[in-house]
Amino acid sequence: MDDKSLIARRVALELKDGMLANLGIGLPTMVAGYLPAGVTVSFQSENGIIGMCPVPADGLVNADLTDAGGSPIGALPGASAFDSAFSFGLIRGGHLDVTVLGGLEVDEAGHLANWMVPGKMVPGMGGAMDLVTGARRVIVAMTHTAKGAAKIVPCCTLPLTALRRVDLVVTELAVIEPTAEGLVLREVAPGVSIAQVIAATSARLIVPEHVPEMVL
Amino acid sequence: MDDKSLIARRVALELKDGMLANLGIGLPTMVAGYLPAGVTVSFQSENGIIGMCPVPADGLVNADLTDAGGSPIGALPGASAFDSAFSFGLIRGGHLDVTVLGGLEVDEAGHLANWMVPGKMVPGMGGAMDLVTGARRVIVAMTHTAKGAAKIVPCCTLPLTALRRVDLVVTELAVIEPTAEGLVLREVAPGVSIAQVIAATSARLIVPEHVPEMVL
Amino acid sequence: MKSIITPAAAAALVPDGAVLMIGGFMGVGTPERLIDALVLAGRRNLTVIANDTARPGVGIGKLIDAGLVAKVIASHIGTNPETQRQMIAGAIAVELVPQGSLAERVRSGGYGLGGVLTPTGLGTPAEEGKTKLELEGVTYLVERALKADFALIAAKHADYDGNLDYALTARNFNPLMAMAAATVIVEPQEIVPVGTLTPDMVVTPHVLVDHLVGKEKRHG
Amino acid sequence: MKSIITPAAAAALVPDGAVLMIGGFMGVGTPERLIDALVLAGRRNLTVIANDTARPGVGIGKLIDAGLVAKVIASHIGTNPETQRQMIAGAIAVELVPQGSLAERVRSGGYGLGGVLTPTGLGTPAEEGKTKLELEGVTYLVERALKADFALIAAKHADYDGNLDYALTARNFNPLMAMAAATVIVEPQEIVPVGTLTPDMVVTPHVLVDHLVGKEKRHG
Repeated sequence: MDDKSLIARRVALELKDGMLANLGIGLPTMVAGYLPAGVTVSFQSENGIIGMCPVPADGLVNADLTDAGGSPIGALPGASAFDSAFSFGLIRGGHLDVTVLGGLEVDEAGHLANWMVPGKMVPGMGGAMDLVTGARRVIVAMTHTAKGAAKIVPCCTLPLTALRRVDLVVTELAVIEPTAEGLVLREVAPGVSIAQVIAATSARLIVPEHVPEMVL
Repeated sequence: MDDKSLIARRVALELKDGMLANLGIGLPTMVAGYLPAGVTVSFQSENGIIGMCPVPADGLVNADLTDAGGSPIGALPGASAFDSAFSFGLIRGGHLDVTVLGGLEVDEAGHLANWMVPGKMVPGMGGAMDLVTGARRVIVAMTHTAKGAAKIVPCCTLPLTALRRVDLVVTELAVIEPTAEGLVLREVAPGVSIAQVIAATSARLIVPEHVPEMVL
Repeated sequence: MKSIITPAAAAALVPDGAVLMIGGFMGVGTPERLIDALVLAGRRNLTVIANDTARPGVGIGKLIDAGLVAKVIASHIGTNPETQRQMIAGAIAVELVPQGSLAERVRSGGYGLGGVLTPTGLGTPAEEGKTKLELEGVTYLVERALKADFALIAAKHADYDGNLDYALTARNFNPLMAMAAATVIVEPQEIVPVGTLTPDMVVTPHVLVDHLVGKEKRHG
Repeated sequence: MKSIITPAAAAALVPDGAVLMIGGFMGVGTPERLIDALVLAGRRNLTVIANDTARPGVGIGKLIDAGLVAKVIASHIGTNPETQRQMIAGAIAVELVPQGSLAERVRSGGYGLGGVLTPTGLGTPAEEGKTKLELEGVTYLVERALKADFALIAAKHADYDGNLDYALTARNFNPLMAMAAATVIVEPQEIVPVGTLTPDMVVTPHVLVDHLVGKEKRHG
């Protein structure tokens, strides 16, 4: 299993039956493909729909039905469409059970930076700030390092996405839970040692006595 | 013609083709019955509809279709229904061309008091404050006096409905326009003298050289 | 599939002292069977957030009649002399809010906003106790978010999943309140199969709804 | 009956320097024929308020390509490298706003509100230059109302009177913008008889609409 699939598969276990979930573009979108059997989740796309699904077959593309990246999607029976203010009312108002987002940095306070690199990349925050501020649960799905540099750092050097402490960070090496006390190492990926995780992390990690291996 | 019919008929002349109008309960509601031929106005009821009309026939009462007083209404082809936030978005946002409301007092600043008498009547302001604050044009339709006491006064003694200067006051005696300079007597009712209007008004009236009689 | 419960079971969820948002405008769009069940259950000391208290014997008026309401936040109580009588007697605390501001306060609660800035109410008793803010030379009142423990909602249709639409002027505060309460209980006129409401027809998505109140079985 | 005009006639209403709200999300729900007409007319120095600038050659991206836009207020420009290039070159001023805050700012403009209080953006660059307000120990950013000279709207259906509905995710900012501009120009996919849209289906009432853009006549 490649790194991204492993991350997506592990994140998928966090989604529970009946939840409303919003998946960011890229790696987080892959999570929908790994839902455990018997778990039905409603997916929101912040451009205005609950009940999105992949386009079910060629020829069923509808120009008025896309995800937040502008790519064609389908809709399940029971789907609902709404305007952007309503969509972010769902997000900001705590009606979204979980959002899965990519990350550039997460720090010891559990702060996430995921939307700009000053002087290099200024794409705009889109819906990221509302999602991190308002979702009941924020899961960061990202590679543990970028070109060898740690992304889990003592203090974010990039502009934050929100002041809210995210709830879980899932990488190809570990599952880390930001808490009031700091970043707690909850799980290691199959075949990865605690020492390897610590070596790839510049933030201080709290390591409990027992750190189980990810069950996938 | 009785006083209320005269007032309603005169106010109706202020409604122009294509306008969106909101009529208060009571006397203002009568205005709809006196629209000049060829003038089509859309009527909003603030409980959530544009395109209201009287119930067209016995047996056509619908429990889900009432005016803001809870009385059954009908709806014309092209009507639209919406929630209370949207309804007051129309009102507050300047999309309502005109509102016609009753009044307890209007003063020289053009301020209206029409929703409470401290110690006696505290019904709540309902939509009145939003209507007076937000409508493009506010017309007060009321009897000139109450039990012989002037209702057009130097300064309102009752709590105001809004700080906004209303646009026109129509009574059974006169049409008065509040302006930055004060209350200007624009018209007198048929058979009513300027002196009679002044006698029934405790506010100072600005009387132009020529004050025409209402054309009804 | 949403849980379908009886009005009595719904009333049993509501404890004494609960804060309720109740849809409707002069009783139109008010969930009457839920109200009846609350009266029967005798839930006391309720706070009711609603546009109005209708009339005695109608809608929210029934809760007032039964003496179950300790506080009302509404835009209008003038059509219910019993509410006024209890207010004057000190049995009910009444907070009056301009109707448009009340709608925005409920919406803000459901949308995760702290509140809105409105010109409505400035220079009137409605501004008492409220913060003012000046932006570019214009003064606004800060109208703050409202939330509730329960929203009691009347809908036209609910599908099996709990998606809702509303009928004509029975819509009013219902969809706003469906966003703003911890538990949302809906009394639809009809429950219909999933797909009966198309995505563009749904006003309140099923994720906001906790319980649907079913019809009684009809015999004979 | 609403006036039916051509895209060219609509573009002729828009002066250089106008502030435009343009519906759409990555080009979905953007009135493409109106955009094409603006490009053809060469209207310059425009301010565009929109969710994003789509991609080069798509939707609002066409206005960017043509160098007609002086300022953009949007939540996202990352999908359009040309917008970023012009921004870095100093040819376009870009104000980035969190998407939910942008939606509320547009809505506030249309609803007569001064703005809203939101927690979104606190502690981030999005708070720069904005007022903060503390209510009951919680801090909010004040996000202020936006208004425009014109709203360019894409709808699914317009009836002859100008009542509108929208399709699926092509709804997005369109109904909000239809409230917030002095002049509202709508490009519907279809124009249908009055009554085709029932009162509960109408999302944007006709009173908000100034002009409908018709289809070209088809010959043969």
